[in-house]
Amino acid sequence: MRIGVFVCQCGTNIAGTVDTEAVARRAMEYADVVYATSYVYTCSEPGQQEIQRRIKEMNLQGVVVAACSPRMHEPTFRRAVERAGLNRYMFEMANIREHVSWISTDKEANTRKAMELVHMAVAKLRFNQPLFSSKVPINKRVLIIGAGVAGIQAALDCSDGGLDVVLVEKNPSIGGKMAQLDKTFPTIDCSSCILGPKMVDISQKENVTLHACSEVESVSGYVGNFKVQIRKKATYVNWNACTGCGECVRKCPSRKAPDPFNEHLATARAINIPFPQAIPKKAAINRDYCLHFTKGKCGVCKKICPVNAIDYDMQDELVSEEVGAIIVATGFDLFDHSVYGEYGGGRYPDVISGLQYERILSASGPFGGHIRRPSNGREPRDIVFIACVGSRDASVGRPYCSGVCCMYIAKQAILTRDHLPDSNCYVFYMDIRSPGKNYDEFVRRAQEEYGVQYIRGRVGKIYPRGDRMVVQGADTLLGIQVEVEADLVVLATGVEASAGAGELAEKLRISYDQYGFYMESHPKLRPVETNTAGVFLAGACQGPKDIPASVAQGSAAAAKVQALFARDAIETDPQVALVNERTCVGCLKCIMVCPFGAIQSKTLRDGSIKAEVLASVCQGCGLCNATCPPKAIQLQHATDNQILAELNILCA
Amino acid sequence: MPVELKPKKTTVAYYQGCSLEQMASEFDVSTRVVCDALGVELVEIPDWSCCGSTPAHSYDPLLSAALSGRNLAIAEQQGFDVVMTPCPGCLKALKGALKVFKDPNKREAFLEILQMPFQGNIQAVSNLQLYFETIGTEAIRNRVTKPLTSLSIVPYYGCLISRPPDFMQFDDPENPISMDRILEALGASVPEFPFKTECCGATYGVTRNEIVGKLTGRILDMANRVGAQAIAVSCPLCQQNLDLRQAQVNRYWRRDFHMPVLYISQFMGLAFGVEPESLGIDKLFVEADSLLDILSREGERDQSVGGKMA
Amino acid sequence: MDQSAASGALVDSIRIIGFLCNWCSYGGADTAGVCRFKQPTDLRVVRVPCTGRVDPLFVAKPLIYGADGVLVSGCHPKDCHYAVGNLYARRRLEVLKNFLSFMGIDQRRFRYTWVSASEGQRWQQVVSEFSETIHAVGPNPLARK
Amino acid sequence: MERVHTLAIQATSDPRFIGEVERASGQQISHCYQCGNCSASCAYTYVYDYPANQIMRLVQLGQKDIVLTSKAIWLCAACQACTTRCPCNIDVAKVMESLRVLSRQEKKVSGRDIQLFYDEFLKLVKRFGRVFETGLLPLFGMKAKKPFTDMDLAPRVIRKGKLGLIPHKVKGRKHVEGIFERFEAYCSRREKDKG
Ligand SMILES: Cc1cc2nc3c(=O)[nH]c(=O)nc-3n(C[C@H](O)[C@H](O)[C@H](O)COP(=O)(O)OP(=O)(O)OC[C@H]3O[C@@H](n4cnc5c(N)ncnc54)[C@H](O)[C@@H]3O)c2cc1C
Ligand SMILES: Cc1cc2nc3c(=O)[nH]c(=O)nc-3n(C[C@H](O)[C@H](O)[C@H](O)COP(=O)(O)OP(=O)(O)OC[C@H]3O[C@@H](n4cnc5c(N)ncnc54)[C@H](O)[C@@H]3O)c2cc1C
Ligand code: SF4
Ligand code: SF4
Ligand code: SF4
Ligand code: SF4
Ligand code: SF4
Ligand code: SF4
Ligand code: SF4
Ligand code: SF4
Repeated sequence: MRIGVFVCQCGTNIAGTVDTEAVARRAMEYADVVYATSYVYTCSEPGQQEIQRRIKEMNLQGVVVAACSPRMHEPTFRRAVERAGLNRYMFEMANIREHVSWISTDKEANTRKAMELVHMAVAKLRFNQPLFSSKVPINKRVLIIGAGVAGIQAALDCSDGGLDVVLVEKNPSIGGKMAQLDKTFPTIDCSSCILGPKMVDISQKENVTLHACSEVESVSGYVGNFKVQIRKKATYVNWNACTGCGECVRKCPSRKAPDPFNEHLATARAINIPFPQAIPKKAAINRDYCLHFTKGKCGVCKKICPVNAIDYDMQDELVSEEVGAIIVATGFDLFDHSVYGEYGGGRYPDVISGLQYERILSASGPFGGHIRRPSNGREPRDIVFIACVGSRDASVGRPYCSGVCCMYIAKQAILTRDHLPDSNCYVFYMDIRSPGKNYDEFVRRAQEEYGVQYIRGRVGKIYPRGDRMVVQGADTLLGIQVEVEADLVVLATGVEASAGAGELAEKLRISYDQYGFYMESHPKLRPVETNTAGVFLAGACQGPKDIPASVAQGSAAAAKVQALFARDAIETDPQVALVNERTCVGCLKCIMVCPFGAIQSKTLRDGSIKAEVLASVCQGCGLCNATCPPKAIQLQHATDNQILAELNILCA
Repeated sequence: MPVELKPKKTTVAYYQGCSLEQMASEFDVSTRVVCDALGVELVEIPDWSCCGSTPAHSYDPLLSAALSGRNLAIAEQQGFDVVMTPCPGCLKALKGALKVFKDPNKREAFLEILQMPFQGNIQAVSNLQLYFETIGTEAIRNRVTKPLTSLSIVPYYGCLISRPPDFMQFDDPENPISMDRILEALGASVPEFPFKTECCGATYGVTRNEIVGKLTGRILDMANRVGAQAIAVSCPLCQQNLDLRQAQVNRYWRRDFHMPVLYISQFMGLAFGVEPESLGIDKLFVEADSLLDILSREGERDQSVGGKMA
Repeated sequence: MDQSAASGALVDSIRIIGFLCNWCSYGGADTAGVCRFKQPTDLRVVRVPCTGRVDPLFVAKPLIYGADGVLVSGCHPKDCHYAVGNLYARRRLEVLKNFLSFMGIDQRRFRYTWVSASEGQRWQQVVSEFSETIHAVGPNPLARK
Repeated sequence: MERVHTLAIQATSDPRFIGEVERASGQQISHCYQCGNCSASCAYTYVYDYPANQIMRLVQLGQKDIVLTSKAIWLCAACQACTTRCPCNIDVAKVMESLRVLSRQEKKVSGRDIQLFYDEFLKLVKRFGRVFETGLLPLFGMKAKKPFTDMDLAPRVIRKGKLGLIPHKVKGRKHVEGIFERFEAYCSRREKDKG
């Protein structure tokens, strides 16, 4: 084999701490290497052309680029060598940047290490074989999990592009957190006025199938061809019949059911429609509170329903959907502030979360949009907001910034001063994080035009004195302790991963970080992709985010799906397992370990049993390879010979 | 009334500490009475010495550890695996000594200074921890003969009993509830008290008593506001600041507090039917006569009701 | 090109092999690099699709032929791109670990761990600790140089 | 101590000080992000010359002199409120304690009366094995030139029979004294090793 080696300087990123010239010189000594050079920016246009030129000129049969991480540029260079007529798998990369030049400044040690890594790559390349992918058709339907504003945006964009959309939402209505908000920063638009039409659109699109009160049960398959099981939870109301007239709700005698939509500031009936603009607008029974289920009596709703939609015998239903791509948009949950004992640990009714205050402000909320204290229904005069509750706090395991709360408390303070001009608003903060367009101006307005008092310092304790709350904090700018007597305290409770995010990730085989937020493929360059082909992310499930960013990601994810579906078929990855029938002894141990069911047994004409890999199902993990006793099954491009060749260099 | 013994007797080493020997003698007396009533045998650590308190600690935690180490080592020699002390200051010192002993970087110096055999197989607990975790509120409730039904009492825990949480490993650092539950078991009503753990001024009684005046005043004021008739404490220093210095507080704030401050063990004793004198109630500076009156009136009413029933 | 700085007298002769899965730990090592977290230079990384691909032979052979340490690092349990690959790997490599002493190899020369793609800092810590351990254990006496 | 007007940072900063405090307290001072929760929670902020968060900040800036001569570190009552609430998991009370120890080692103590009280206290422990409050109070009062401290209380205390007139002498007081002596010997050895 004639091998060419290109050692990248990456400007000074590599050359600064690795003698790339020396690495190239040494490479000439390795078996089969006929050309080696060092180049300033190999991935640049001229750099790629240089590789192509040398392939032709030197008649190269394989290429090694020693540069950055293959996770970054392997696809770039594979395409480059392909353009010069080589098979794209006759290429190897040695990572001498992330794993060498950036982690140590010891130039000699780095150079030696880079040489060995190049040597390993060359050794492996000598065993490489051309591989060819096959094509499988794409199922051009998309599944979107979670119907908050991000999921809704993605669904509408996909639907507009002509794709069939399956939208799965675990709550009875779509809309997510945005449906619970009153107004939205930084323009103070009414949240339901801007979200409402989009929600209605969803219900009217013919190519959108909405499964509300549903969750994903299992996922199998791979990009282009996923099979998904969806559990539709029993609502005890036949939604095909229910018209959402609300008759049942008005007559239901069980009035103490929890009302999560109002963040538990009010109660709901056992049969309920979460809010007037709900989509779908259908009733559902909470069986823990329904007298029919708990006491075996009542039945009022069934008697009263004009369309006979009530069905007490309803069971959960499993439906299967086949799709080619998945967008995950499961959003976030609010930090539970009851861990803050010093703030009352959830015991004080007038110490509330940010989302509870949104409900209080909202005209559809528990007090009809009048600001009142939950304890006694009186109008508050002094309102204190506390930033960073459950954020930027290592002691409660939430060291990150939630990103939206600085803005939403500014918004809530402005709205408070609007509703109650005689009220006083105080904000305890550590830093103000308002980096969006017109965001800082918004926070300044709260202070300059609306007279909101910003106090720089954290709050140590909140306690009742009489029927008011005393907020004891610090003003670190003055270096003193301060006290504010308040009628209402709003905690800017932070953003955390939504409940069950981890389990869903495991079903989808995508990664999540230690806090449960889903991992994007690259923090800058692939922000809506995951490491699993065909699965995309949108909105706050990936990390705290406001509405503009969630919507942008919803659209971005939709665009990614459209790009994927623009082709009729996708090329399969040929890095799959392959059985050598001559050495396979038919023990079928490989079938037992394959996590994807990609291996089956077949009987040859002579009656012997052999394993056979279904290339389109194999994901290339190599478990079978490590398991097979006679090593008959080999993972292409990571065969035993190839890996041992790399190791041999290091044992020499 | 004859004291009933629990069938299984618990025996623990008892470290009373200097305060309980003098200024807080009623805490000592009442603790002994109550433990006896609950079937706990307290064995005073023979020839115990001072733990060094805050002064030793601020000098060097190692000195503090060695001073407390002596008491732990004696208790261990006597075969105890638990030492109970009612004084949170002493408890902090004892636990500090165990922590130093368990720190491989400090153990050698500790043992060198201590010069006594010590294995570290002993645990230090507060009286509250003993009542709440070992004995349990159920057993306490069962022992009550004169419930404090008509009394509204707030528990004041002070700053040390549950803090810092990973060091003390007992109750909640912000809203401890052990004393609340014990008082409830005694029949008292226990209003929500937001200043359970606010610092009372601690050792500054002597050096800066105006600080104590201010801080203790806040606590008394809050107790007053939530309608308490008395405060229950479990720390000799807290008791001293709230009780002995109440007159100073009144001068500082120009107020007229008259709030009896009793040790939890005194309340327990009263509810168990022990005579007030045997609990050192007469040693309080802010007299508790009003409380005793209420209780005895209550007792009479109970009896008359009981009489009718019989 | 031999004398390296005071970082450790044996730096030159120590060689550690790391098998990193493509999805988690290789990404974690990249993250550490991108964040410029300083690390010892003894490690040579072999990229594998999954730790489940790691044949015990890949660990044993280098240790017999003179590598000073082998580190296998994959996704956290339940976070495996291939669902369960890392669990197979752990089971297999646990068995191997117990065999090493029979082969006359110090068990400390082999380590199996989990690092996710976001955990650059953890990767730095893992590499530094393992290198330190190997330096403490010393060069592999089986080395045939 | 007078508040400084302009802090010439390089001239006054002692970078080793941060390390000293971190070693003595086992806490990472750089983790403090100046939220102010310690000062918000501390009952003594109003008497401190530098509130707790500023003490932390001064340590971050290596301002050894200001910190070790501050009154704040001696007014801290070790009540743990700061430690319990610090979002960065810093044991602030432990830092304050370490600063007191360092302040004493460096002979920079500002809270003279508090130190005096502590010294008298320890002297009694060393001599008798236990403290003897009847002796302690007047002794302290005289030495601190505040003879009337708490004099209003004394008659009431005596009336209640709460102060013994004879110190209790622990039998093993020689051993207690030995602890003090061995501790002092250990300290001077540690001092020498350092120097
Ligand atoms: C108090 C408060 C005020 C705010 N104010 C503003 C503001 O004024 N302006 C602004 O720009 N931003 C604001 N935000 C931020 C805004 O709420 C978010 O940016 C936005 O809601 C994120 O949208 P999302 O679709 O990603 O997530 P979500 O709104 O959380 O929607 C996620 C959806 O997925 C569903 N779901 C979750 N898990 C599953 C599952 N396993 N299966 C199926 N469905 C699932 C949920 O039920 C939900 O419907 C505020 C946030 C808060 C907390
Ligand atoms: C000092 C500095 C450091 C930064 N560091 C980071 C960092 O570490 N991480 C990070 O995430 N971000 C960083 N940023 C921000 C980052 O640079 C921007 O987010 C990013 O460059 C924006 O990309 P863009 O394509 O929108 O704009 P640009 O990079 O500005 O590209 C716009 C292009 O359009 C061309 N153009 C302009 N007008 C016309 C016209 N009329 N016709 C044709 N072409 C036109 C311009 O020539 C230019 O090539 C940094 C910014 C600065 C200033
Ligand atoms: S190939 Fe990688 S290392 Fe080389 S210039 Fe491009 S980014 Fe830098
Ligand atoms: S279930 Fe019947 S009564 Fe209830 S909303 Fe639906 S249609 Fe109306
Ligand atoms: S049967 Fe249940 S849901 Fe229907 S009206 Fe009665 S209580 Fe309400
Ligand atoms: S956005 Fe503001 S309030 Fe929210 S966590 Fe960040 S800094 Fe704190
Ligand atoms: S494990 Fe190997 S030998 Fe056994 S059936 Fe599979 S391929 Fe054939
Ligand atoms: S590599 Fe082997 S075990 Fe892995 S998916 Fe393919 S056939 Fe199955
Ligand atoms: S509470 Fe902690 S982080 Fe906040 S200022 Fe004090 S020491 Fe610093
Ligand atoms: S420990 Fe000291 S600094 Fe901390 S809150 Fe208590 S008195 Fe203040």
